[in-house]
Amino acid sequence: RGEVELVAAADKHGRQAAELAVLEERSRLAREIHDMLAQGFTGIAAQLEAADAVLSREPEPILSDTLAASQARLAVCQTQLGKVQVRIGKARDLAHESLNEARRSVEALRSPTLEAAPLSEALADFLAQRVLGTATAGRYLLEGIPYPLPPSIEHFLLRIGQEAIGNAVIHAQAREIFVKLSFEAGAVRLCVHDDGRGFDPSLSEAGRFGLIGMRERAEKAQGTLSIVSHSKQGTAIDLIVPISPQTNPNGY
Amino acid sequence: RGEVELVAAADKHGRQAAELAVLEERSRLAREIHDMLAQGFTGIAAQLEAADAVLSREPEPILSDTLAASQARLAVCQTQLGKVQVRIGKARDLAHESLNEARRSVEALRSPTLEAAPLSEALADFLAQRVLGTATAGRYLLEGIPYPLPPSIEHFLLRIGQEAIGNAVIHAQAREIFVKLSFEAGAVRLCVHDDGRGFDPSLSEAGRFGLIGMRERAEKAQGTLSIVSHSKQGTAIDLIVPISPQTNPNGY
Amino acid sequence: MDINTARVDYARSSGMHDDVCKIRILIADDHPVVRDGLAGVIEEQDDMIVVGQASSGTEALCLYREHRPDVTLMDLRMPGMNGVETISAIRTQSPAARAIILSTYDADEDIYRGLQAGAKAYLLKDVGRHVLVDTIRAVHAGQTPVSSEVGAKL
Ligand SMILES: Nc1ncnc2c1ncn2[C@@H]1O[C@H](COP(=O)(O)OP(=O)(O)OP(=O)(O)O)[C@@H](O)[C@H]1O
Ligand SMILES: Nc1ncnc2c1ncn2[C@@H]1O[C@H](COP(=O)(O)OP(=O)(O)OP(=O)(O)O)[C@@H](O)[C@H]1O
Ligand SMILES: [K+]
Ligand SMILES: [Mg+2]
Ligand SMILES: [Mg+2]
Ligand SMILES: [Mg+2]
Repeated sequence: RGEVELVAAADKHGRQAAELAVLEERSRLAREIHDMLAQGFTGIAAQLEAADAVLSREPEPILSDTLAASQARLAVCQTQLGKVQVRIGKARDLAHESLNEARRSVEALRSPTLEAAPLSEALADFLAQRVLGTATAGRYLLEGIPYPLPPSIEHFLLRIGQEAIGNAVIHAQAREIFVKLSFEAGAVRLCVHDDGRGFDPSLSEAGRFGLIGMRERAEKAQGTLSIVSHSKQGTAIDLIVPISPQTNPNGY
Repeated sequence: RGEVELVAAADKHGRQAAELAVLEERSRLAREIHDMLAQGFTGIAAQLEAADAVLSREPEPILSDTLAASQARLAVCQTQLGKVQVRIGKARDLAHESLNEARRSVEALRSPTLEAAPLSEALADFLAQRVLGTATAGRYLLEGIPYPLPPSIEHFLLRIGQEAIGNAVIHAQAREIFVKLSFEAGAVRLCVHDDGRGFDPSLSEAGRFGLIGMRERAEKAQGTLSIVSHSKQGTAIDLIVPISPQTNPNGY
Repeated sequence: MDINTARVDYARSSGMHDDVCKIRILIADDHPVVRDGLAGVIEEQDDMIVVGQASSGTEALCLYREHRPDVTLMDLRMPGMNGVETISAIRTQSPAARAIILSTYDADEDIYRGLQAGAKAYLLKDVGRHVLVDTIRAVHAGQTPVSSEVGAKL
């Protein structure tokens, strides 16, 4: 059996796996869309039918042209307006809630690789801009195939990375700053390493909030932040944020 | 370079292709959801805001408790009701349209393979149950990678298949009934072949509705049904239902 | 005649039905906004009254025993005991119980199971209010207004 044949067979298998993966993804998302959008619209529709039922009540014919009759009719009309306003309020609230929910899901679905990989690109751009015109070189590496991250985690990663890069550029006097973003099976990992002068991370300086903010954000992202620094050898900042299979719907 | 290594490389490639396909699918869905919402919930919310604005208009203070004043107020109130009813009608239409769109997309996204493969499984089960305890053997084959079918077409295919299998079991005195469901690029195909006694399909028997129903359903599914039968050689029922690329969202 | 008297008269004259003559309805749906909207439509009908609202199958079963409604509107998809199971449970105890299935999806397989379990009709949740109340009246009158389309599928 020749090599070419073997590859072709494996390739076909890979393509089928890809197609199956698409089907799986499709059906999972279909249920999500169902739960969210369809439920939202049914609730709105039901409220609007109720509002319309109030509005469509036939008014009594005015039997006499008296003040009392007119006032009675007015009272009925105003009661209708009040009821309708409540229904409209409920339908509107649901429309807004559904819209927000749907926006969140659209954001969660956003594919970083395909839609300009915002986190990776933002980190690489930030590094390039910050080392520009300095004696320090920047090197950036994206590892693994990016999967969508919850927007809050993406945000924390970007802010922590920016602070670490900023610190290395300002304080380290390094020859090189190396930034690596890795998408692993159960976690996303961000490393900012420099070969500069190092410092003692256990000494907190008054009025300095960069490192404090990094630690706080790492905690909020339920990640692990390690700062290892050796005098004249440089500083290594490593952040690992676990991504649960639910959060990472690809599950790889 | 050994074979094992080669397969591993191709396999890795396949896995990456699958991952990319998922990402692509995800971002396509995100755009779809986004567009649907933008038109749905946003439009509804806007109509409801407009309705609420009408309802929230402060009424003129009543200057005197006269009939004329009361009637004037009533007229305003009724105008409000009329305006609100128009807004509610528009919002309701939009809710129905959006819900139908959501329904269509859920239907289109339903994945038969992964959600217990209802059509293929139902046909195979039906065949197994009907030949059980008879002198006829059943053989079932699923060909191609199943893609989601519109529920109505899935339904027609199942009913036609059940009738054809039922007929073969009851009338054919066959040794074997062979059922094949094929998912092809532009069509789904169902074949029910038996090696039994055959019959003349052009002769319609009064009070028999199986074949008539099969033809009607094939027409409704916009499919082509061919019934070929030869005396003592058997009967071949072939149904081809074209699936347009829109209907088959995988497009393969 | 003052305003209050006039309002009472309005209510009385338009509502030709005493509460005892009204069609008594139980609504079961886990979606509160849908439930509340359906109740709102029914409230505006002079010949109908909502006797209970349930957000689960179990609750529906309890409220059914308590109120003995004439017609039950039953959502198919609820957490815990689903609509089909609830209809079966109700009809096991009260074979004459009349239920209408509420569904988000036309192609929901459970619609057929619900009808087999004894439901008299099914409605999509965004049905227009005229069809909703007409179906309730028809089912209350002993009819089974299953749409021809569903009938054909069964
Ligand atoms: N990569 C690094 N190399 C050398 N020293 C560092 C590095 N990162 C931080 N430091 C030292 O740690 C201190 C605290 O850093 P931190 O980010 O908290 O404050 P800052 O950068 O000085 O001010 P800011 O609050 O604006 O961030 C710095 O002032 C610096 O002395
Ligand atoms: N696979 C078959 N092999 C032999 N004869 C068949 C086969 N399929 C149909 N026939 C013949 O065609 C006739 C018409 O089939 P059709 O399905 O319309 O009616 P039926 O099966 O007799 O009754 P029903 O209305 O319950 O389906 C059958 O009565 C039988 O004589
Ligand atoms: K009422
Ligand atoms: Mg700093
Ligand atoms: Mg037959
Ligand atoms: Mg539900």
